[in-house]
Amino acid sequence: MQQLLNTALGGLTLGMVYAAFALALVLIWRSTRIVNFAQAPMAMVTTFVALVVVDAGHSYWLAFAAALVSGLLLGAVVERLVVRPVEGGPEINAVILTLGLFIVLHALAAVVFGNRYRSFPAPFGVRGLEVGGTTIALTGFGVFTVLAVLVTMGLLLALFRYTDVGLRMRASAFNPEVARLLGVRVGRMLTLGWALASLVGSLAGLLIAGGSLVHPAYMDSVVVYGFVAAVLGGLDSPIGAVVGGLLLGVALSFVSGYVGSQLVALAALVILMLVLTLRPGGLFAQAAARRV
Amino acid sequence: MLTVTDLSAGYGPVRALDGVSFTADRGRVTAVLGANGAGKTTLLRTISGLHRADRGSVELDGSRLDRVAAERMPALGLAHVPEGRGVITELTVEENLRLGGLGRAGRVDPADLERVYTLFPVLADRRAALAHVLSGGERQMLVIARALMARPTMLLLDEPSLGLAPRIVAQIFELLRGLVESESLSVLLVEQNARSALSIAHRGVVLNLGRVVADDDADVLAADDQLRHAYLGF
Amino acid sequence: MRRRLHRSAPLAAVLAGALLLSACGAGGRSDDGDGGDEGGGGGATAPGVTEDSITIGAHFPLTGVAAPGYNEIPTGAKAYFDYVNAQGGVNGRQIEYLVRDDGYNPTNTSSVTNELVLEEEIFAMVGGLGTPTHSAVVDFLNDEGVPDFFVSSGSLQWGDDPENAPYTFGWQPDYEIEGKIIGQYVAENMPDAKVGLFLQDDDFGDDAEKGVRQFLDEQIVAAERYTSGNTDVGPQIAGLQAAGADLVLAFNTPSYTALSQLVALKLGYQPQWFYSNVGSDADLVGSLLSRFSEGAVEGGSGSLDGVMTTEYIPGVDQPDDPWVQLWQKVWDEHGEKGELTNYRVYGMSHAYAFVQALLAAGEDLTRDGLVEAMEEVGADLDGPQLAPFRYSADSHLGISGLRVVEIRDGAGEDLTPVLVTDIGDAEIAEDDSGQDGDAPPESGVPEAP
Amino acid sequence: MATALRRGRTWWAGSVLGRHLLVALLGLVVVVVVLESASDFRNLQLASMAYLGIAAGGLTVLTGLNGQISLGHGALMAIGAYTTALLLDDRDAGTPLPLVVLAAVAVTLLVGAVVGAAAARLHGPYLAGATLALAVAVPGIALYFKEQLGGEQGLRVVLPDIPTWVLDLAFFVTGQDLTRSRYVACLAWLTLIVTFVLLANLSRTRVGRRWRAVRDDEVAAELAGIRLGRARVSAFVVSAAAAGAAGAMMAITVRLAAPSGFTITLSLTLLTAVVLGGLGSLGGALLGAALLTFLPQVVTDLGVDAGLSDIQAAELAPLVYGLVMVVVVLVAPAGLVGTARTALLRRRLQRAGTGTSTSTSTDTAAPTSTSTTSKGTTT
Repeated sequence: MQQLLNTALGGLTLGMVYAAFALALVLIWRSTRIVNFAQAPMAMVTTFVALVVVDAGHSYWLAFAAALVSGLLLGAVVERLVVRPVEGGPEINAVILTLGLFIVLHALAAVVFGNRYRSFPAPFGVRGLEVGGTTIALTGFGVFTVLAVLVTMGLLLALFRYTDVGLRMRASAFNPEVARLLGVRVGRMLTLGWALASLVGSLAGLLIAGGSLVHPAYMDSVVVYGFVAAVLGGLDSPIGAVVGGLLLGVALSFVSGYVGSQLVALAALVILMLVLTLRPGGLFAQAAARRV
Repeated sequence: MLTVTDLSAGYGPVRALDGVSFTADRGRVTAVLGANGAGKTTLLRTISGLHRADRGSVELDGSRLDRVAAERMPALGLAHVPEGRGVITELTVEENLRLGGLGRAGRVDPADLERVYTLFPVLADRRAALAHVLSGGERQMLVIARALMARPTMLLLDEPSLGLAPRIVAQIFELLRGLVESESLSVLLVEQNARSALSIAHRGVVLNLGRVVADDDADVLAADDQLRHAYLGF
Repeated sequence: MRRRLHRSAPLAAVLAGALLLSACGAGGRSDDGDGGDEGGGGGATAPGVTEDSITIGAHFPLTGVAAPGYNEIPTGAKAYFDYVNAQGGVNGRQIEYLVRDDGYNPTNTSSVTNELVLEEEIFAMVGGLGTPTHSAVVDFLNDEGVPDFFVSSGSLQWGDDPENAPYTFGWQPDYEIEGKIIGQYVAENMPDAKVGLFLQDDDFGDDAEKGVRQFLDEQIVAAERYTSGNTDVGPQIAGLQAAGADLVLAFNTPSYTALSQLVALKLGYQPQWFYSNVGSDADLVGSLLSRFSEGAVEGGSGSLDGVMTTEYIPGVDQPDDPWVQLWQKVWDEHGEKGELTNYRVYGMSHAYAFVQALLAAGEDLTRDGLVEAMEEVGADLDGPQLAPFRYSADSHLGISGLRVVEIRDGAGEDLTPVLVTDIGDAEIAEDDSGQDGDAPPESGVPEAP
Repeated sequence: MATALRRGRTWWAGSVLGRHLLVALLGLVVVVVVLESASDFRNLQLASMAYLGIAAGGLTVLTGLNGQISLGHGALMAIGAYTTALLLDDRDAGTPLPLVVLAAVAVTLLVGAVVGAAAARLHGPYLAGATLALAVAVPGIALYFKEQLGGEQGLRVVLPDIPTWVLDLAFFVTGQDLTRSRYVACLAWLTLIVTFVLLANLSRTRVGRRWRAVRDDEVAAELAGIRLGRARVSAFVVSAAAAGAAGAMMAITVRLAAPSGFTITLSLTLLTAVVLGGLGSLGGALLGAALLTFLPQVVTDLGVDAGLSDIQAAELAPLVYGLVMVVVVLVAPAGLVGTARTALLRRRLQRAGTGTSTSTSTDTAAPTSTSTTSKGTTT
């Protein structure tokens, strides 16, 4: 019973991180119809930025902010300089481009920051909380993780739904040409979309790293799981991404605990294929069948 | 007043507009007519900055529009409703309208919203619905209303009658005529359906293969049998 | 170039015909021996050896997921070889040490080993790291007659079968004897413990489990395996907790020690931990855990206090040990940036052993001579290792034993004397060789045994 | 005389197969000459280049001609390699080598059919993501079924003794004894040539035209009576078969099939080769494979010479690949071969006086516009 609960709770925390990562993928997908396979190394780089700040003796929260800001900037720069030329072009070019970026950032980080395990601090306790005399697999930092992702999702939804900038961003994503005719600076909106996505990705990176170990490849598995989570939610829906992340996190945690940790990736593949076959629009598809 | 002078544009080696000149007067409906491929849509796209002109100039009430990016047009008083209407179906009706308002001053004046809802009561009823669910006529009304949100002086309309039932077309043209009269709006109307276009237009410009072949009052054009047979198909 | 092309032009015409004729065996080959083996180097002109140099090589993961930590080993070995070179080298020869990156990918190991052996013509492979990686080249090295010394892995494959792999020598105590010694210690001293195994899912975990089960089969309540690279070990630790294990024998790498400690904290799981030597690098684990403030984990090297482990060479936690003092001196003089770490100590330790091997083989250095020398005197080599090597004509396995220690204030406190044994049913006995008390020579360079 | 010559040309130039076979025969001659003069080390490097080339050739057909992307070809190679390893588990395994390779191809082909059927519904990023998941998942299977598939250590591959007739033949042709590495290199290149002839031929037939039609315009293809699903699956199956052959050659060259040999890096490497060379071009795939085989050593040495530590220098090779991938997509999406060919064509046109009308369209929309295979359409 306790194992069941703890496995589920572990999956929940992990799932929240997948959710954040999926959220980042969804943001970019919505704005530019590109799946950013370089999201993970981008987040990894910003986590190392945070580590540099911590090493310089500053507080966790300053490092946290530094990582988010550098995420914002990195996203904007990447979109403006590298991705812009392939937007609207053949899908394959964008895929190849982001994969190339993936490799570049990886190698750069290994050269600049060194290819070794480093510990990353957590602002809250990493000891499990006590509930009714037993410790459950939910730490202070785990609670922070869950809250941070939920708040981020809420803020993003509010941004999109209730602000003019959000409206402009959505218009640019759905119909760039009409948006231009209505006076929206589409290019800027796409840059902003990438910047925000990269910020959310950085948050995911910080949440995975907190109270654990980082090295240049520490986000790699999240590339696949984040993608599966995003597809689970439909790639278009922020709420879907979060729910998808949660479901996947818990499911994979159970596979790891009760079947074998070797098969986690296979389980993710099976889940992905099932979703794509049975509900190609994701679990929260509103519109009719969508091209996947 | 919109003045187009010696405007040329093309796609690669293909010339779509070849030295087009005409004026569209304030408070009037000017119809641009011609067969498929005559260059009508390219003309509108070039005026509104979606397509680059190779040569020539466009002026709106004395200020140059060529070399101005498309996204700045609403602020200059030019609204372009593209072919196929351009409703953003993933947004709600009101969001579409707000987007129109944002283009002019960067914020939405609630009075503008009230005004278009009075003009188009059918939209007011469905303000919270996704534009996806609107009918073709409602969509056409939405895009015109959205364009009005920016308080334009010049409205470019590309094939508003396309795919609509005659009764709806008549209704929309009636509405347009009213707007032109009450708000002294200028309209540049591209139509393949020349007969109905000329019925509300004050003036007509006929294009053929990217050149102006006729430019006259609407009733004169409608009366010119030779022209009608050669270029207007009625 | 031109000439070659001319000569081969008619060859092309022949080729088509030859393909047709092939079945008839139209050739006129005089020699019927098998084409592959060219054997070890003969005479004084062994490959990679000149009047004043010896070229050796190694493959390590310098990039990729497995690189963190392991990529420090060759920097340690290189520092020691540089140190020896600065003192005049071995028999007047400078050691040239070539390191190639294989990214822990056997395909790459194969290609960089080809490069080292065929292109760079190394005299010997020294310290190639990893079980799956080295598996890909062990046959090749033995076919080519290249001494394959001190494989950086505790798999049994490196030395339990000298007949099939006459050129391959292990170095560290294999995982099986470590498992046996740990198993016996637990069976004798903690007979009531409910034992859980936390195993890396490869030969490391498998061999160790085999050793442990020789003594503890009854006491084991759970065996959980984690896949290297998957950093979420929560479900595995939760499994151990659920099975009620109060003693966890963990055979994992240092980063997983840190991860398992963190997860245990999270789960409120407090068994007695017993990490194998590989995972118990107190300094490294301590530095990994030091960031977790809030009093949740003690910072620094004290974070593993109370944890049991084993030792077979002195590490950086024993700065007073004469060997560690030598390593520190070597690192200060010839090392790269960064601190001396246990990975680097490991690299230096096997470099030290290799220098001894070279000395033992004498001035007329040949590949076969090196192997013969190791079989003859290998068991008597000096060095930092606490127990002697097992090298003989029948076994090429490395260090024969270790001792069980408990970590106190970041350093090991002996729980047993050095225990030695061998694979299979061999008895476990106290070591009487006195290896653990020795000190390096003044110069820091071994003398010919 | 002239007519006779022309007629003499047309008997082979007229038939696609004939032309391909002639090129293949020339290729074989070149290969034999090169392998014969190369050192053992170079032979093994060339063998690696060959298996990378085979897999890249399969991938380029899929991506370049059919417009499907796959990040899972590393996993398909793993299936070919493991099949080979299971059949060649000791020296007395007794299965003749060609049979082993055929079995590897057949098994991979079956798996490819299943994957392809699932993938046929997907496009672009969805397909990329799904095949990425495949690449990550497959090594885990080898770990899980440790008893059968050897776990992390993998399975050893024991190359059977070289048949006497081959030794005799090699001696007869080259005048020297055949070393094992040369034998392996010959096998790999022979496989490469056979695979490339089949792929080139296939892409010139009706099947290939269908693939291209599907890539260029799905609606038009559908209207022309092409069944999209079937065309996609068949392209995937053919591509998978090539990956299977590549896996078999890899297992024979490396003498091991282990999960860590088939990480996502391998799949990305293959994609890099294909992008470098130019999507859809077999020659480009081979060029990409050559760069991937020979570049790391050069780049790493340059890094060490420039004063980097071994560890930093080792990161240079991936850094260069990644950068090249990005730059190629941005600057020359047609790949090296495609760009060179366009440049050549433009120069020829200019010389012919037709001027500057050749636009740069090939440069900006590679996957949808470079339709030629290596045995190009310039003739």
